[in-house]
Amino acid sequence: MLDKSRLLNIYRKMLEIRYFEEKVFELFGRNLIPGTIHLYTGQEAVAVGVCLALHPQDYITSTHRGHGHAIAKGARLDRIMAEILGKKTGYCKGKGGSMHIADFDVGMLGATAVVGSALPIASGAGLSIKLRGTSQVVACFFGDGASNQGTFHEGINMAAIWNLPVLFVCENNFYAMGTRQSSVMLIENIAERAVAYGIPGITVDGNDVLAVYEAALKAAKRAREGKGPTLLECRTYRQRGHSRFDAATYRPKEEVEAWLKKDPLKRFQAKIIDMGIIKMDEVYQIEQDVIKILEDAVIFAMESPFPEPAEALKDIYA
Amino acid sequence: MLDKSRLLNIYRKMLEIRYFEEKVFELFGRNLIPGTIHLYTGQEAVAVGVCLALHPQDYITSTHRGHGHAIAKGARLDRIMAEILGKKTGYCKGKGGSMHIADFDVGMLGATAVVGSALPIASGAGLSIKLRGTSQVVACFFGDGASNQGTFHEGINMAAIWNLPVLFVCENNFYAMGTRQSSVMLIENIAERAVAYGIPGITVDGNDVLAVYEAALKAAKRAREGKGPTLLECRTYRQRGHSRFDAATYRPKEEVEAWLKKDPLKRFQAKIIDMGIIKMDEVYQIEQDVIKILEDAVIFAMESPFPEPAEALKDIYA
Amino acid sequence: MRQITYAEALNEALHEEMERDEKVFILGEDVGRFWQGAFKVTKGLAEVFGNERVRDTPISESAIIGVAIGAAITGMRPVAEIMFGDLTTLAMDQIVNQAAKLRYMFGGQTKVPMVVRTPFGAGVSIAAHLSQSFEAWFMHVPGLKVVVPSTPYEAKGLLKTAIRDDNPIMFLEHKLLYPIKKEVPKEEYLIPFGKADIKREGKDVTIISTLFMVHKALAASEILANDGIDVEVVDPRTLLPLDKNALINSVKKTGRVVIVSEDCKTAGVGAEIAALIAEEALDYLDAPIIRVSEPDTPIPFSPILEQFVIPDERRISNAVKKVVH
Amino acid sequence: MRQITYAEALNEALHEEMERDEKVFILGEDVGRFWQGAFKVTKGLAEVFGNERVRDTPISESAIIGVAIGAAITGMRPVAEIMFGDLTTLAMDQIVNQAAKLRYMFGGQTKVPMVVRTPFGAGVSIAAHLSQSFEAWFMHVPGLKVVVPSTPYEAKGLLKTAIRDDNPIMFLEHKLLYPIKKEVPKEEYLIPFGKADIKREGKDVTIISTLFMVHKALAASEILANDGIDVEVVDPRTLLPLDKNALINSVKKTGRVVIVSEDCKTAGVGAEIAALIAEEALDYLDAPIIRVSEPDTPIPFSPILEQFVIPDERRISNAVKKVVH
Ligand SMILES: Cc1ncc(C[n+]2csc(CCOP(=O)(O)OP(=O)(O)O)c2C)c(N)n1
Ligand SMILES: Cc1ncc(C[n+]2csc(CCOP(=O)(O)OP(=O)(O)O)c2C)c(N)n1
Ligand SMILES: [Mg+2]
Ligand SMILES: [Mg+2]
Repeated sequence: MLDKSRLLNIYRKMLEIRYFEEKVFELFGRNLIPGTIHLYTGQEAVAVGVCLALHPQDYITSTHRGHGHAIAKGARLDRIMAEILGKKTGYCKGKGGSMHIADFDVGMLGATAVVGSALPIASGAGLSIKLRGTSQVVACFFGDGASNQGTFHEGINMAAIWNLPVLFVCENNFYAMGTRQSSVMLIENIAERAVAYGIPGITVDGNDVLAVYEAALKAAKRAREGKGPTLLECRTYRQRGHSRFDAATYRPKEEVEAWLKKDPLKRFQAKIIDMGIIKMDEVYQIEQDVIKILEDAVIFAMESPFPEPAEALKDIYA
Repeated sequence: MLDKSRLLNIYRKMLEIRYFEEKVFELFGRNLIPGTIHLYTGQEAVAVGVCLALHPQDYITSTHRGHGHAIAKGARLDRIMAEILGKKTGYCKGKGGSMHIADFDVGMLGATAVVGSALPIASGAGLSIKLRGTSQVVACFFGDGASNQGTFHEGINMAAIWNLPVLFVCENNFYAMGTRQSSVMLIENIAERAVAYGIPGITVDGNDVLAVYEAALKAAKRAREGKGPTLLECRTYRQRGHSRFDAATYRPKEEVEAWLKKDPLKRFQAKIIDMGIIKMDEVYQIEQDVIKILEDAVIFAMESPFPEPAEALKDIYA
Repeated sequence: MRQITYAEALNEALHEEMERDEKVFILGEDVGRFWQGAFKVTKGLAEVFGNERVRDTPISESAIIGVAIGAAITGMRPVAEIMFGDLTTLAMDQIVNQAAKLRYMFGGQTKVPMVVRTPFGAGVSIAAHLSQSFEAWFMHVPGLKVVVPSTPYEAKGLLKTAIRDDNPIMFLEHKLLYPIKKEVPKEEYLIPFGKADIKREGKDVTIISTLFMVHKALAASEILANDGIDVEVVDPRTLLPLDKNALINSVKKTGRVVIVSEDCKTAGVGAEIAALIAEEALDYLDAPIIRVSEPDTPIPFSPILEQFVIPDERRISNAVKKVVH
Repeated sequence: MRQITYAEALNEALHEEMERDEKVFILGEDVGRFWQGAFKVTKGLAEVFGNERVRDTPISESAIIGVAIGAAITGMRPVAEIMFGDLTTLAMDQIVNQAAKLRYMFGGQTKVPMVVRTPFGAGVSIAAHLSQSFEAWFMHVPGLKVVVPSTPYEAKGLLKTAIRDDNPIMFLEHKLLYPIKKEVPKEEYLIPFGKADIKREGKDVTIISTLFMVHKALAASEILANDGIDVEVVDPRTLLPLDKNALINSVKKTGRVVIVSEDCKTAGVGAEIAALIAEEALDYLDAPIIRVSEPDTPIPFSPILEQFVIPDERRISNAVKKVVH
């Protein structure tokens, strides 16, 4: 069992993501965010559970729905927010935006907007670990939709045959935009696809942060021992639309309600309170802390300058 | 059980392919064939077994190792040979060559030199059948090497979710050029990959033409009934190198010898003789017939003119 | 005349052609009844023609194109949608090696009547992966035709022509054009391929431009008119086939040319058009040929950066002034 | 000086760089000990450096490039081989959207030091799927560098530079060059990117050409010399960066230019170079710029057809005569 401080840390991280996303939602509504946004609300247990099983020097790769991954791996809220606002102080100097958050200092190798494109890249980071002989692992996040891309097949197979230390973390939130998982694959559990590569495939409740953590820890241990990759399917749900413009009317109301009852944050909060690990005033204290750093992050981002236009011509070549 | 005339037809087709390929080998050695060649020698039972289960109006797609597929589907030896020699009378007027034989009149939708690229195209032909409401099926041939391509994953999945009438026929000859199957996938039977798409996956002895036929017939029946695709793995062996330039020294001698003992043509000949279906003089008669049409095909091809150079500028647009 | 948007014009073309020919069908990610296309171009079509003819696909760009090819060579007329033009990179083998070449490789035995619709272009702050323009790549692929409609009128007329054409068509739209509302006749019409349209007549300088840049070129021309410079704006409407005569005739008339395209400058659309003029109309040129385009950078996210790289009226005007003086 | 083939020169470059820097490794289909590369460029390397550093891959072009990228951004220096240039179409997202753009999108946080080696070109009768040349596509992608070595000397010197460069490099070879044997020093040397080489000095006409076409241009020049036409042959050696000054200086000197490239004419390498000259050196031109290239067709199989489409000495000479007279 995890000790109290780690449990509180889990709670804090999930809350950071939740509040961060709600703030992004609000700022977008106020026309302060250019482009579009894909919120992680409801899926917090996946990023937090997986990243808790990782070491600081481990890597992750991320997706268009990536704010939560970055936060869970330890990236700073203020610089993520600044990036989302297109500011000079953002992680990518305003060149990447919401879909391309990266923080190489914390092993966050960046988010891609091309669905499924990170799988072979994660395998490559795994190969690099093997060749350099370190004990790192890579966690590669992707969606149910991504698992129908050719890169899923090619990327996982290559990691499998070379026993690379990669956790392929499929966040099955049952939809790719308006497309239901069940309409684009005949199998129920995406983890079954692991059979095709001769690697373990595990399906867990992606709204149970401890279940995710334990499965990820096992997979990471396996990976560090040189036994190769695991396909870890975390079944979860995005509580909002696909992007800011989507009201998600294609989802049955009962389905949405059923999943809202399984909210990962509330569940975990209830659990640690029930277990007597944390008291309500501590919950309140964490909440205040998170609200505070988030406020600071927003102020930092809002007050940061936009980049100089000519910045557009830099960073093309090393 | 198949009747005598069909059994003799199987024998004849396999022999046609075998002798055709040996003739191509010889002509190549005499510098009469431009480019390169990939011979089907040793794999005859796959094409013949599968195509026997098809109707004339059914489709097939083919590969760089495609002469056998074309012959089995009913294309003319003379026009295939003319194409391989780069002649005007070839199926593609000399524009395609050995790797791009096609005969749309017999449902042979053409061969591709891009490994794995035909899988989605075959699914598309299957979709067309479904939309047009005919009772055709498509057989898509590809190799063990091709099964690691992203198009394998995407193409089969799409056929699966739409219940398309496609037989995905994997000719597992255990090598992709010099690369052993076991070094590029952890699973033993490629048919296991069917699990990922929720469709049947069947592994058969690809050097046993009747076993192939029966499996293909079952899959075709399923497809015609609207029950969707099957992944049919036929385990076989190419008796020659990958291409004309390859001595295939990367294959252990014992392995080659063991497979030569399982030669599909000899096995089938022995079987029908043992069963009393055919007598040696009939075998001899068929052989003479095949030699004769092959001789005619070679004469046709050799005597045919090369295309006019300006033919290169035609057929770009319809 | 009634006005409809570019997206609505495309939708009408799809609707009419699906009604006319039951071989026409649509496939792509989220084109069906739940989403109706990322830019709503397929709105209402699934309701009318059913899920069989308006097919939602998995996220499998390569198979979307491959399936379209297989259907096309066996008697159907698919219209495939790739949600963003940048994602055609996932299907290049199918587009370039298969769709464009099957007819040729097989000696004319087959034809590949299919349309690939996809939007290019920057301007909505969705960064480097979803904002590119690389029309020039497809111009470099014999066997394809490349269509670039700049207005609702062209969108409808060219899409109908594309669907009836027996070849693989890259039908390239632009994200910022979808909401643009302009006149479109109710009566059926087709626009032939390979016929440029003179969007503005003028005698001093020729601007050649396509897609969203046509509108910027026209806006720049108005400003320049105040300075007494009379600009002719020519919109090729299809890049392959390209209406060489129309371009060259305009250059012969004006003697000066500026090419405006939204792609990266090097080896872009402007390169081909400039080379064509340098080869066939050099003697008529009174000034160097200037290309106005994006600089050679990926598209950045932050609007201030993005607007810096997209060609605008000011850069177009400056280029025109440069060739005039 | 000793002579070695182009394939051997590449092999030496790989050997030396792998010895120098243990971060350098090779991956690709059949590059290992059993096959040693489809064109034998990786011969003997697996024996020396082991299977870990010379890795046979599955047939998964997209993952080959993706894996190289992942390794490159985490400290390694991969050299990926794609067996035929045509097959880069299977990996375009990884090359164009990922390798070329990651550094930019992430605001300079990472670099992507990797080389993609692949052969283009026709002439060995393996038809439309395995004979193309589309260097121009990669020129259109900022973030990439595009290297086109024409001789064993260039092959070695440029590959070594490529491996030491911190950016993604498209290192484009040509099938017919592999067996060509020429002088290559034994001593270590590097060739900088962006420096054209004048392969033949002349004063009447400039031919700009790359890869295998350099040899045809030189052969044509010898024939033209007999007719009293003194040709200058300039080989840019890298298409991105492109040594604009060298090209323009040569044009300024001769006033006439023919561009010879093996790709399809429309929107090819010749287009960019012609456009560049029309933009920056128009006043020095005494004749139209002629592009000699393949016509806009796929590559046909039969040698008689194939030789008809590939530019040859006769077509090059005719073009030169046309710009001279
Ligand atoms: C290759 C590709 N195809 C299509 C898109 C457009 N698109 C963006 S997100 C998305 C859905 C992705 O679904 P999933 O992988 O399940 O992730 P989720 O959005 O559910 O987190 C699509 C189709 C894209 N960005 N990339
Ligand atoms: C996409 C692609 N990658 C690589 C090649 C080069 N190549 C031609 S055949 C071949 C091996 C194919 O192996 P397999 O699919 O098992 O078919 P087989 O040759 O054994 O019949 C390779 C790698 C190619 N033509 N296409
Ligand atoms: Mg999803
Ligand atoms: Mg094989």
